[in-house]
Amino acid sequence: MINKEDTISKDMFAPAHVDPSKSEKIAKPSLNFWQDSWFRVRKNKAAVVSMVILVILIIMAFVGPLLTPYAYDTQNTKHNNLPPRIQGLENVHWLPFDGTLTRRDGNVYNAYEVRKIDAYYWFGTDNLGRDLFARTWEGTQVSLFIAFMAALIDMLVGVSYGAISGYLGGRTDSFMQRIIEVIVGIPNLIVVVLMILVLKPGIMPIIIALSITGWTSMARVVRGQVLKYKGQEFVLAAKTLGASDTSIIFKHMIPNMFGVIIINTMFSIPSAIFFEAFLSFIGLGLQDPHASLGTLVNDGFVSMIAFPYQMIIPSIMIALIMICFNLVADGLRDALDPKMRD
Amino acid sequence: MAERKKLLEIKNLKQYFNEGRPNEVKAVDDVSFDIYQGEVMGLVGESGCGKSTTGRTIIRLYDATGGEVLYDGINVHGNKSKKQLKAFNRKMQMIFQDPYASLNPRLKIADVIAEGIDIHGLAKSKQERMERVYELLETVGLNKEHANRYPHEFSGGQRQRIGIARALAVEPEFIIADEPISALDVSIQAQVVNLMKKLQKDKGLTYLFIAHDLSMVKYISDRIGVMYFGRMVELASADDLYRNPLHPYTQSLLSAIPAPDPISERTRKRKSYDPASHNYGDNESVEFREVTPGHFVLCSEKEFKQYQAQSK
Amino acid sequence: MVVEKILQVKDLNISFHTFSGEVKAIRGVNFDLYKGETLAIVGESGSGKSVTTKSIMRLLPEHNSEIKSGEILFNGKDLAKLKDREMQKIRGHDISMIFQDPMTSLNPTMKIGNQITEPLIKHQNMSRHDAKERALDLLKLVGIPKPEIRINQYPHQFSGGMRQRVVIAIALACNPKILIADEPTTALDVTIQAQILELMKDLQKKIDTSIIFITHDLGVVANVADRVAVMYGGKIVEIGTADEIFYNPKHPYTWGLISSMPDMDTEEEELFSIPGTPPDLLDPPKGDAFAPRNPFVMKIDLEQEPPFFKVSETHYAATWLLHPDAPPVDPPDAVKRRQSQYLEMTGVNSGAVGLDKGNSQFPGKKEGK
Amino acid sequence: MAKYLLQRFLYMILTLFIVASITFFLMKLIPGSPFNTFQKLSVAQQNILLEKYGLKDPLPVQYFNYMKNLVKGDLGVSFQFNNTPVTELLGNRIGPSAILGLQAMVLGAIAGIFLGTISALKQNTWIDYGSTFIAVIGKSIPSFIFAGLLQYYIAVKLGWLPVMLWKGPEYTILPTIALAMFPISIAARFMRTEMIDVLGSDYITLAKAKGASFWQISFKHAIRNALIPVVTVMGPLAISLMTGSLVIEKIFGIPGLGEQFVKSIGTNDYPVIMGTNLLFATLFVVIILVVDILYGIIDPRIRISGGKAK
Amino acid sequence: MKKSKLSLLLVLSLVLSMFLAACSGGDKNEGKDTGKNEGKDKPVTEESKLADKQELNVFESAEIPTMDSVLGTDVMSFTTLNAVNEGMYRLDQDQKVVPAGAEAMPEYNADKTELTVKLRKDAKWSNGDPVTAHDYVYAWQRAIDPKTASEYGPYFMEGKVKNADAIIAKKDKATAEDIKSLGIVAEDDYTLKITLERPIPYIESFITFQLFYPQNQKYVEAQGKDYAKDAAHILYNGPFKMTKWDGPTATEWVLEKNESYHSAKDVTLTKINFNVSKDPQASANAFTAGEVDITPKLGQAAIISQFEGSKELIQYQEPSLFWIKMNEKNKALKNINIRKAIALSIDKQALVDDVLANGSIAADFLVPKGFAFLDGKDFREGTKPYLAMNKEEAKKLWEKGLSELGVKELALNYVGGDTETSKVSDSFIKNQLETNLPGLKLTIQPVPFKIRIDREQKMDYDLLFTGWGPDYADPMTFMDLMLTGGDHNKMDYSSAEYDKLVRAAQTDLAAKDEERWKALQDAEKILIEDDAAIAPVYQRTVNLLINEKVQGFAHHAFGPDYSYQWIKILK
Repeated sequence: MINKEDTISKDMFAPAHVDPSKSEKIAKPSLNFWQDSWFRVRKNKAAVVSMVILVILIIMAFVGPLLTPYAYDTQNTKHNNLPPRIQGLENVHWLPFDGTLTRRDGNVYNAYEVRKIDAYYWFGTDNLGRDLFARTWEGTQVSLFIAFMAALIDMLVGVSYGAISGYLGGRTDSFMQRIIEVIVGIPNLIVVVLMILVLKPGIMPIIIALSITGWTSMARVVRGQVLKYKGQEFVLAAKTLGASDTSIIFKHMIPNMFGVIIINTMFSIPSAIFFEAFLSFIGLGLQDPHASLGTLVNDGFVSMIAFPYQMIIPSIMIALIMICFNLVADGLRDALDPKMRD
Repeated sequence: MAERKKLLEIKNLKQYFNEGRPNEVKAVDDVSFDIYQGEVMGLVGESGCGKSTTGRTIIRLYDATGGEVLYDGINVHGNKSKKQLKAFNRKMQMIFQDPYASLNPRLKIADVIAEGIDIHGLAKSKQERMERVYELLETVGLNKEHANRYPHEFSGGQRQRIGIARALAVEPEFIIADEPISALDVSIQAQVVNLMKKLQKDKGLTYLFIAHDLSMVKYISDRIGVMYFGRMVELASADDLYRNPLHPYTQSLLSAIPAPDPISERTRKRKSYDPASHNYGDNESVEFREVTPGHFVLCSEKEFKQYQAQSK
Repeated sequence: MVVEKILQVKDLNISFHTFSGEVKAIRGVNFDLYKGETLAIVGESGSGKSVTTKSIMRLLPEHNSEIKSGEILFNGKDLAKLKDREMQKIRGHDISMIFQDPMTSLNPTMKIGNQITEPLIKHQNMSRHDAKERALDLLKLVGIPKPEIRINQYPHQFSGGMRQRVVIAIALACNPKILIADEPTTALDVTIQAQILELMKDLQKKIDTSIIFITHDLGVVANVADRVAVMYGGKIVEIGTADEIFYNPKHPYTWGLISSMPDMDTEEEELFSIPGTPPDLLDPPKGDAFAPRNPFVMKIDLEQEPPFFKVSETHYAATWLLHPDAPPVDPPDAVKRRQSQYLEMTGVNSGAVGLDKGNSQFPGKKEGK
Repeated sequence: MAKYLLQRFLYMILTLFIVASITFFLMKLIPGSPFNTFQKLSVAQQNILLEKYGLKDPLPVQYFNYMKNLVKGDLGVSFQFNNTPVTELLGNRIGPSAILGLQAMVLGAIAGIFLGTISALKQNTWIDYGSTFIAVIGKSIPSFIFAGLLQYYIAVKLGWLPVMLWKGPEYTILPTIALAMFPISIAARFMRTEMIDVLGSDYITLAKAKGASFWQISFKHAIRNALIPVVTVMGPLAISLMTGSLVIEKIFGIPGLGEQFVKSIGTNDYPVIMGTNLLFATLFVVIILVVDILYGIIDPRIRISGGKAK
Repeated sequence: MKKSKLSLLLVLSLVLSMFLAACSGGDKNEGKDTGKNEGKDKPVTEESKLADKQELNVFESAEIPTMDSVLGTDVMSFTTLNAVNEGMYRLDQDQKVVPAGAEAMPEYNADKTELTVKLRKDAKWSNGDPVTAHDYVYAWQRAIDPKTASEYGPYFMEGKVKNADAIIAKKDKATAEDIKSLGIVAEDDYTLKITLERPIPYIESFITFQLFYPQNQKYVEAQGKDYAKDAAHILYNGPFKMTKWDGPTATEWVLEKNESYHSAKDVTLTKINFNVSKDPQASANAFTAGEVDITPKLGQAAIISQFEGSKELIQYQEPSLFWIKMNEKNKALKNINIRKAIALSIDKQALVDDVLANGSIAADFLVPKGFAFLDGKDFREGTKPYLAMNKEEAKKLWEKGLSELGVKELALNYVGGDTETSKVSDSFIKNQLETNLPGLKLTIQPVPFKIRIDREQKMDYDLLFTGWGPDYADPMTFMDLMLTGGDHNKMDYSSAEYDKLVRAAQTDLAAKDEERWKALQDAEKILIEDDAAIAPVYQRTVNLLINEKVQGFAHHAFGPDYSYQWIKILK
């Protein structure tokens, strides 16, 4: 060792020059908030897979109906209640795409052969002989639309309400919070059902009904955040610089709440889909021939035993959307705000 | 010293939270002091003693419950137009404690620093704005390349310097530094303190330096005020305070600071402070009294005499 | 004095696996702890002082940390390799710990008494009743008034200082051989800090325990430490007795630390400051981690990590400046002043003004063996 | 504490008053009258009936009368059930709904907390993934599908349990499971997050430093603390059970409130709609209050400071 | 005359029973029904073949709203009252009116406006009191008394029972004297005299209705408000007694054999357990699992198809007819060609075969098949189908109609039901109309039953899908619906010719069966073929599952759904 040390040349002990500015140098590439979040989300495999699935589902919601020769609302009652059958896959008998049905006594028969129909309905047909492939995607489109709209309205109302309440504080805040407490005290089921009865079922009424009670959680979360940021030093700093209230809210607070807002919205989307399905089940859903996943599941529920595919396919679709949104939301929560709860 | 211009006069400042409710907190209770132009006024005390609240109330982050803050003879807390307030905001700025919380994580450093420039319209063009930003970055020992980065990429010390640059952007006369170094590592604290000292000298700034670290306060301050439970208990020049602490709380505080000196630590005696030890009578008026010129102590008439005797 | 080594840490390397990659938090740490002494570990945040001590207790989060190599010898056992069950017997019994934040280190839903008796019941098989008696004694010992009432209260009913006393009581419950105090006073006000420090020193005398005291506050170090280890960038860069470190520091980082902190007498216009920022342990620099901030940097600092050079029997520092070939450098004024102060006060030369050219290496270091 | 409770009580009353008012007016907006279930009734006869029940009075008068009676505890009489007092109707039906809801709640809480706990303790293992999967599935599939599948496969195909009706403990098993899926998943997800949070806290590290074993740490220290926030979601969850029970009660032929409520909406049975609504709302605010109080009981920090929950 | 019966049908997808099983005319289920009739025809089933336990489990789809016969408005009440109480006459298994509380069929005066009924003397209430003529008088008077607020009392008696109109008109001001003037008097304890406003050809089936059952005045008045509030507060005089029923919200009730019933020896069943199940699939599941012997009516094809070919699936047509109303307040629908085009363009056969797939039959008529008979001949036998599906003709008429209106396109709203079945059929109809009638745009508005009725009464619709079930065994129950200005017209239809024929059948021709029959058939032709006022769609078939061991199950066309008293359970 000592020998080794001796081998160190004396030049090495000459003063070296280290650029003082280098000591402040930041080696890492610059990542803004979104890049950083994306970087974190990317590490969450479940979230990434879910995102991919969601993107595919959203694309399919628009493209799907175009892929089949049948329109979602074309009836052909001679072809009703046919099970799924897909070219090529029909011979793979462990896949449920061979056009067979099972009778109550356990006999399996090929519905297409028995009824001498030469056609391929990928997801089968419903009671009116409408193509379920087209209807499923149509329904996905409508359900997603309802959910997105409801979430968007929740977001807009909730964010403004929460921001105003939290920012103004004092009596205004107390008053606005009391209002929320009262609204939260109203079981939303009842309001939604009554709203739909008053407004008559349809996409817009459903969206409105879902939004009426849905925004409170967002408002609460945003208020909490505003209260938190109100005391944060960077907001105080902006105040001491003479920044206006609007600038403080929009430039300093809201951008920092994006994570929380997005997560909350992400969680409200599946609950809107769920509620829409529930409304369909109690007969307050969309009207024919329009379909949502909720109405499809509900229609299929009646045929659960005889034509299980009519319920299972849209159910899988709902479950898939819900799972994906939940996983993406979870992933975002971890990535955007590890401390964030509910 | 007496001829020096009073930049700031704080008169009977009161800041109560939850006023009138059972959980009322008298965060600042009847505090009066002056700050002279060009000096560094230190404010020390334990956490919760109201020193930060005092600073924040002075700069109008809180509306005072009572009392006046006169800046250049004008009451900051009077009803004022937006314009007047803006002008006031340019004169008085603040540096914050937590370097992690004091910068908006979503803004680039350039935008953080330029916020004041934007608000007060100090730059005529984008280019001028950026030049100003670069200049400020350099002033605080950072460089151009940092302008396009985000706060989370910086270390605590760097962030604190960015916070200083932000305050400097509006060319203030008076800066309230609210525990600017207590969240920093020892080796970094010196960087920031040196920077602040340098700026004070170069730009003729006046500081209100709030801290709980007495040795640093002593180092940087000309005069020091000691706060205890919302009240100012002692105010004196830095040397005077350290050499001749009169109020028992100040004594206790000074005795508690461990010095980086093992030998003296081995021998030092701690004093503890018990508010009950004053034994104030019912009709004794406890006031802020000037014991020796420039040395004020919160005391009763009796104590006042005693302190005066001590100080001779 | 012949002292018994109670704990030996040998060439400890610890990494964390994070989003961005492997953070080499501890990079070859060696030190011994002697019976009855207080060893202070100082350093700025991120220097690895907490990680070192948590690894002794094996309290690092399992899912993202890894002891890459090294030994932690206690009572002839290598703690780094112990099974969790055996480790449980040591924790709280032989080695116990105090944490930084008394506000969060007590279970908010558990009565104080139960939290104190837990290790007693676990390690000493005490009956509930006996354990309670002992808990009362402990509370008295740490200076909590009215322990009979306090024992049935919850943490939130205690002030910060009182909580830290409770934490100390818990740590001392089983008369541990080693007490690790991880910044125990950082979250407290100075007056409370002073009380807690006094208390710890008192108790150490009573139960003759060794203390590893982690802090970044040199004042506190001066107050409590027998020996001091200075950490930087995941390594110990200088270790020695308190007097050696405070009055005759050899490492430029230690110089920086000591002189950047004003004492009551500092009158300089400008404080000595260490420029730059601490190293990024995701990608530790080649050579000496301190090199980029070292005003006396030499070429070799950028190439090779410095070994430990012996300054005295008890004092070692890892800087090439101690190499015989290194040019002499001038320490900051504050350091020089300290050296002379020391001379004044004790009449002992803490070491020549300038540098001792030690040439031996720290015994714990592998190459030295 | 008493003051706090009184204040909460006043809020409850206010909430209920507003709920009653909103429901009253919304209900009046629903087209149709309660007396044309009888397609064959002449308009003249319908008018006689409307008059008899005061439904021809101006709306404010109807509202005032309703509120006046409400204060006296009189919820009016049902139109569809032959003038049976609404209080009696609700009283007859609340039993099964309450039992079902309670069981589902208890099952949901226990199973959910269990799943959440083990998945936090065994973070990132297959146990974690498995219970996360169960939790996500429970949240993603509407309860009526669960109900239908359980009924068909467990009761019809396997014959292990009765298909439907409400005649004894064994009849409650399937509907309870179907209804509990949602609370299980919510509680599990929440518990997992909280548990992970708690496990990372200083006092857990301190407990470890004391030498506590894995199980001591989990059970003595972690679960209770993790439970505190979980309690807060139980209130909203209880409400989701009300929603869920509408569907479950129909499928399993359970004589509960939900099913009756749907029917009263279909038949414009105003007093029953109002009554059910108020009952739900009352339950809801009471549950929220109970949760808050419970919160204080579990968390000593809140207990002392006077029960202020948030 | 079951008013709420239809509501339940529509709201809950229930189906009504049919009248003559034997006459289901070429229906594929004929065999099954015959089999059952055979079972009944054999005077006594050999005792050895009977199961030891004569206990039956039945699912119903709704609760019993009331057990007060005077207040009953729905099929559940009627069915249960029919099982536990008894009036003068009842329908037997062949839907024939037979004496029950009466000794024999009534005697008439010359113009058939007065009936004299002799009551049997061995009938007893369950408290031991004899059932007397006064009990009938009391019940009838109670039904018409405005203070009782019976909804069916006035509806049923108006224009039929003497002085009923006058009492109704007085509303609350009706005095005890007024009420006593009602056309029913007890000549003695066991003789009743009923006076009618005009002769009513179907009077015998009419008074089998539950509204006309007797009530024990002393008991009813003693109970006051509590009367009929639960099983313990009712007197029974029928084949069964209710031993468990907790009131209108009860979803479970039990009937047990009434040993004091005058014909108790003919009742085999000892106990019937009823439960409510509103989910058809769940009911089918319970049936599969053997938990229930008789399910509620199952409407959905998907459920029925699971049991296709099973002997346990019972199908029979009921006299409930469904049609599309066309509101002539709408200018376009005022046009006869447009209306005809709509009527002609629906493929009703596809609807009943493929979509409904529950045995329902396509209808080109108003008076149901197998419902009204004259000398054993079905009302339908003398008529041809009116406006059967014809796409080409429809298109021609449509274009003609459009050009008459001077438009190219037509947007109409269509008010439909919100049940599964009606949603599907509405959707089908919309598709048919829009496909076959170019330029037509339909907006379906699925609404709950009540709202549909409301819209109908306010004439707030263009097209409206509705239906009707009979109140008594005569075509008139359907034919008088569309009289100008009638309560059920509500579509601005008015035809002098039609009005004339129907009025004649009600009055002048009341006693001339053949001519009356002919007049009604002519009126139907005018309504449907000539004027295309409504577009009939289908006549419904009931599907339910009955355990093979259950014999002697009887269903009825109006009033109660079923009679249980003849049921026997085989081994």
